Amino acid sequence: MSVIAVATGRGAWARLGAGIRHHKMASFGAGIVILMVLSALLAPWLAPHDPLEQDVLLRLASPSADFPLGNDSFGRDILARILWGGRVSLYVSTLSVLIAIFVGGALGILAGYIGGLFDRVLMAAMDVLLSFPTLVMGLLVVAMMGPTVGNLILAITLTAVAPFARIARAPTLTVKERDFVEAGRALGFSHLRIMVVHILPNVLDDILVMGALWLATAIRTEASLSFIGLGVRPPTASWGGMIREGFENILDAPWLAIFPSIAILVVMFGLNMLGDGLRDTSDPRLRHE
Amino acid sequence: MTTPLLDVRNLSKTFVARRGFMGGESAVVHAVSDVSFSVAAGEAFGLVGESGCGKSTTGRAILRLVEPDSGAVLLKGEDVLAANPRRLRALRRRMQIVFQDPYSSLNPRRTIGQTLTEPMAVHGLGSARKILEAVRMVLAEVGMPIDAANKYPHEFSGGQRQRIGIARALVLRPELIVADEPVSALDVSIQAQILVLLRGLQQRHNLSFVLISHDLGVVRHFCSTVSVMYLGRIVERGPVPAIFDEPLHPYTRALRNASPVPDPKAKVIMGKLEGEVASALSPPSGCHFHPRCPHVMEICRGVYPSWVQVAPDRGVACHLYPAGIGSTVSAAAAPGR
Amino acid sequence: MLPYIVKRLLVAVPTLLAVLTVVFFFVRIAPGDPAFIILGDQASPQALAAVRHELGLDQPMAVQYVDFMSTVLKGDLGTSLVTHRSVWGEIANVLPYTIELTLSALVIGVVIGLPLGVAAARHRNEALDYAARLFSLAGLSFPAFVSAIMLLLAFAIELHWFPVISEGRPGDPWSRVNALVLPAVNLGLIMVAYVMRVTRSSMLGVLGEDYIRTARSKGVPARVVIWRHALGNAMIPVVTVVGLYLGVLIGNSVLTEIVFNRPGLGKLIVNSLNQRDYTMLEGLMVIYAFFIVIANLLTDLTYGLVDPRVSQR
Amino acid sequence: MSEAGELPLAVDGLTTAFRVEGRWYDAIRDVSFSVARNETLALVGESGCGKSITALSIMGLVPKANGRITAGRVLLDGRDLVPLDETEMEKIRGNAISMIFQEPMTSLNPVLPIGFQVAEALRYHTALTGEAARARALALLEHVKVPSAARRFDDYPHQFSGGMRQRVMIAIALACSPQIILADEPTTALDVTIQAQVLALLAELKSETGMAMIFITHNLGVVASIADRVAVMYAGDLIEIAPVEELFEHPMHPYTEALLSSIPRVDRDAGDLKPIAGQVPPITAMPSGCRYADRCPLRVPRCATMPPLVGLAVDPNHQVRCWVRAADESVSA
Repeated sequence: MSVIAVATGRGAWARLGAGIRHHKMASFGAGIVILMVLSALLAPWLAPHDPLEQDVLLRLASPSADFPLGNDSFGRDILARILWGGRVSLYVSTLSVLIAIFVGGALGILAGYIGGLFDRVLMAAMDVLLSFPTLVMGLLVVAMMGPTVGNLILAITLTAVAPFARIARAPTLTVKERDFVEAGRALGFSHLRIMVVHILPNVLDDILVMGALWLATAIRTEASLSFIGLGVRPPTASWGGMIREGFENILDAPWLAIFPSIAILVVMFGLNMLGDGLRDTSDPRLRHE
Repeated sequence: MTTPLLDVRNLSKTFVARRGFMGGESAVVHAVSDVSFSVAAGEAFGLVGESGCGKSTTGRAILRLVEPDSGAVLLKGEDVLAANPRRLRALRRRMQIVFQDPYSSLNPRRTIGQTLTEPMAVHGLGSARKILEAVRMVLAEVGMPIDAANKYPHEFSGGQRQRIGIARALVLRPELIVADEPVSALDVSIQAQILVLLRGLQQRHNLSFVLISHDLGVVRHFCSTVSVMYLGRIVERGPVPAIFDEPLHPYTRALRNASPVPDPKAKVIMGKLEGEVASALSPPSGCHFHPRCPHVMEICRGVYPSWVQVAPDRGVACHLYPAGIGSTVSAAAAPGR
Repeated sequence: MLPYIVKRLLVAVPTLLAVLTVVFFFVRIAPGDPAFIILGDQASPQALAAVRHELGLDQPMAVQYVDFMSTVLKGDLGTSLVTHRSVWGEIANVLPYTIELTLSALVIGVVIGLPLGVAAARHRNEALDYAARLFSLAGLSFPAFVSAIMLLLAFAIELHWFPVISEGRPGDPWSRVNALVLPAVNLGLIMVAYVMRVTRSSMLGVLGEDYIRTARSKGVPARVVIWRHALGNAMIPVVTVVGLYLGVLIGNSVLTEIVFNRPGLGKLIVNSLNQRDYTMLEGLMVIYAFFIVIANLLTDLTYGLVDPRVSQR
Repeated sequence: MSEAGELPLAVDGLTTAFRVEGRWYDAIRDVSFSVARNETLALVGESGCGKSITALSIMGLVPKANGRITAGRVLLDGRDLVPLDETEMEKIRGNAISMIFQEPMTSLNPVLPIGFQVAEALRYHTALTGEAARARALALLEHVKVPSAARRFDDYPHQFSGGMRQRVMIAIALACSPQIILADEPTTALDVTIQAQVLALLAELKSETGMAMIFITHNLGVVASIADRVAVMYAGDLIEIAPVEELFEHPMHPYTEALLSSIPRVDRDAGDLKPIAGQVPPITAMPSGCRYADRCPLRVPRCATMPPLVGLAVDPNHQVRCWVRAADESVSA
């Protein structure tokens, strides 16, 4: 077996993985995120009660041994609803960020690589998209098209495409000026090959860091829309919706708002720590602490 | 006369410098104007000049990494500039480039092995085993150990990376290499290693080189023929010792005098050449060099001097050498050697 | 500088036109018939047609578009489908509330965030830096409505320091300021976090630059190196982030207005959404987009002030 | 070694360490030299040899986060600068000692007008303020031959060419008539014709003011043109120091010798270049003895210990740090 044959590309994932492991904050954040993902995935087994099961006798009941986080205004188990609500948050935000990474990343790399008029028109279009405040745009899409999970994903994706296009374009502009790209052209590589094999791996770090931070933004947007009343339709549990309901009963039962708030905060901290840590490890300027 | 390996004829390239977002004003930069030269098989041809003189653009235009506006680049008689994409791919196997900056010339995310196998795989040159064998050979040829293939560029020093960059250029077995300042980013002792390596490759494979450099010492050491460029044009061309020992063009002379020599008895003639290189955005009228020229005459301000062939292998574009000295020929028709 | 300003203004115009076009089509491709929504499902076809005619919805798309653009460009945003009052009038009633809220958040963010970021960079990896970074992490993590609820719970409901409904009484400037404090702090603290983190990282980059070493090599005192030589350059990315952040700030102001039950564009937009008040929504989107375009323009102009390379090309 | 009070600058046994992955390594060790008034000492060597670190150590600009001077003295008119705190160093920098850096493109602050940047040095070291500082700064810019300096006084660095920026840097360095100027590769980033102009300017200014100059470069051609004496560094050690003609005619250290024969020269026909095999060892794996030993053809067992810098019998001004060569020629080994 030749040494060349076993030479494998050290992918962005492996590199980021190594970075996370060496960075205390990043690994702590990653731990929280993994816990959140697990608890959402395992909600059906972890939740002690059915999240939709109502019990009038337990209306606004304070935490008890059987219902450790108390009950809401329909007597539903708050713990179960938080676990199930995490599923919605995670599903909506992950899917919309993935689509935005794919579409925005591709547009950004294309714009940066092709340059010229194409670049200017595309980026002007992105500027127009960015001219609508994120949340306002989300509000409008969901309100006009109807509060379904699909439309939520569409709304959040729409707000995220332009930022990802920008974040992918900037490093593309520098990478394409580097000599190895020109060497590729001199060696007869196709433009597609240069973009996918030579530029993409060099801009992926930036995109993934932004991805972690945007996952937090997406969860926040989803929760905000639910809080305003434009999230997933009740009775499906969502954190934003639970906080909205808690806010309406804030004087009688403050825990109604507090527990789902804590859930959001923990996840936000986890994702932001992960994203910050990734940024530290991928930014050569900050790498040598 | 046999066809030279590379024949560059009246190559010109202008860039449009845009200012501002919507491109309000724009200015035309004549990066390369009417450049002609030819390179024989196995010859090392030097292109020398200061930054912004158009030498790098010329080198890239030969490989069509920038599209020239006019002129012709013939590789063994086949026009590179007229080639369709398929032909161009085939032509690109025969000419390669080595870059100045050993850090930006290698993809930091690819192993040396990947970098070296990729060109052969893309051109469909043989089986995996054959490709592997070729990579092994080319690594040995540039003096790198075979286990380098498993490593990433950041694990190597500048000199080693430059060897890898040369290996990448060699892997398709080209006939011509454009070397753009191949040693100027390296330390003196490493420069010598790379120059000796390149010289060895040239002799072993009868490779032709277009060596682009601002360092007259490197050019004198490596090249047999040299062209001196100033603001996009060739101002003097000839065989190497002659050009540096008896420069004709005042600019070549100034360049020679300003080039430091490691000998305290031959100090740089300092500060003689006043003024700075004019901007290529607005080159001076007439001879571009006239504002700095110690021998400036009235005609220099208005008329760009025509090319004067002062000897069969030597020419100059300067009004100091009226057409009587040699036989005046147009730059296009001037034989390379 | 003047040609630069003119150039930026000229660039802003097509952006604004494109934004208006998006608004127009966005409202029209949304499913649901406005006439249907206004009159309810019991309405007769004649009544529906009358309303459609009144709204101009029976016209060809192109006519509607030209009509829309020309009225909007004249400054006319139409009449509300629900209240039948002028859209601009309704917006103008609450606009001052939103403007005072976002502006005070911006001021809090810059006035606290900038020096904090500089201090964190100067004392990198010391206690102050860690505290600042923790704070910025928190600011990034708190959804605006969660922090708003917590502030409300603590300072209005428990401590009674501030009113629960942050509107203020008309003709009583002090009550209006008092009502502004909690919402402004809520938005401002989040802004502080953003400004602080970008200032810190930008300063860290700049402090490694050659010209900082030059300044030190000529004996410029450390304090002057930081505030004149470093901050002047570090401001460039800060301006970018503040500019980009305005979109987030406006979104957060919507949430803040809802939690604090404060009049403003946020409450207006939520109400219009619930009532399907299309002309009002159109008007609000135009106003929002107009603000962002103006903000981008101001950002660009600030660039010109901060960086001579931008304005003097 | 140099115990002369009249010497504006003497460096004695200077050792500066840097931290790499938590461990401290000597980037330069036991560096000693001095420079006299109206003298240009060239500090020459390849990248990573410690010549810039020597300059930063003299200026007190070694980055505190990961570098420190661990031994030695920097004597300015007999006063040791190493123990001085930041405030005291601020009074000396740009005043008694000033420095010119390699990269004219990045060494000037892009958001401040050049005239201001020149006047700034005056503000903190002289009583000049406002108009007077401005007038003096303008005079300095004219002195270093910035064309139409008055008109361009309030222009920004990006509006100047590299050569002009380097002239501005020189004006800044000259502002307070320093006794010593440290020029760190000041012409490396410039074209040769511009390099010749800047070298001429520096030589002229030096003879005008009588200041001492330490000229750091990797280019032996430039050394030959501008230096009075030459100190050669390799991997953090100062290995040879001699008057310029002596060094080029009789290089003693095997490294100096090899370096001189590895330069492609424009004034000679292409002979065979003799490259030095191998590479400089990384700072984390330096031999404790002579750091050139690995690449040296003359290596003997004794090279495993660090050789002293000793004067040669034939010329006491010519010192070399080599067991083999010094044993051949020195007064006392």
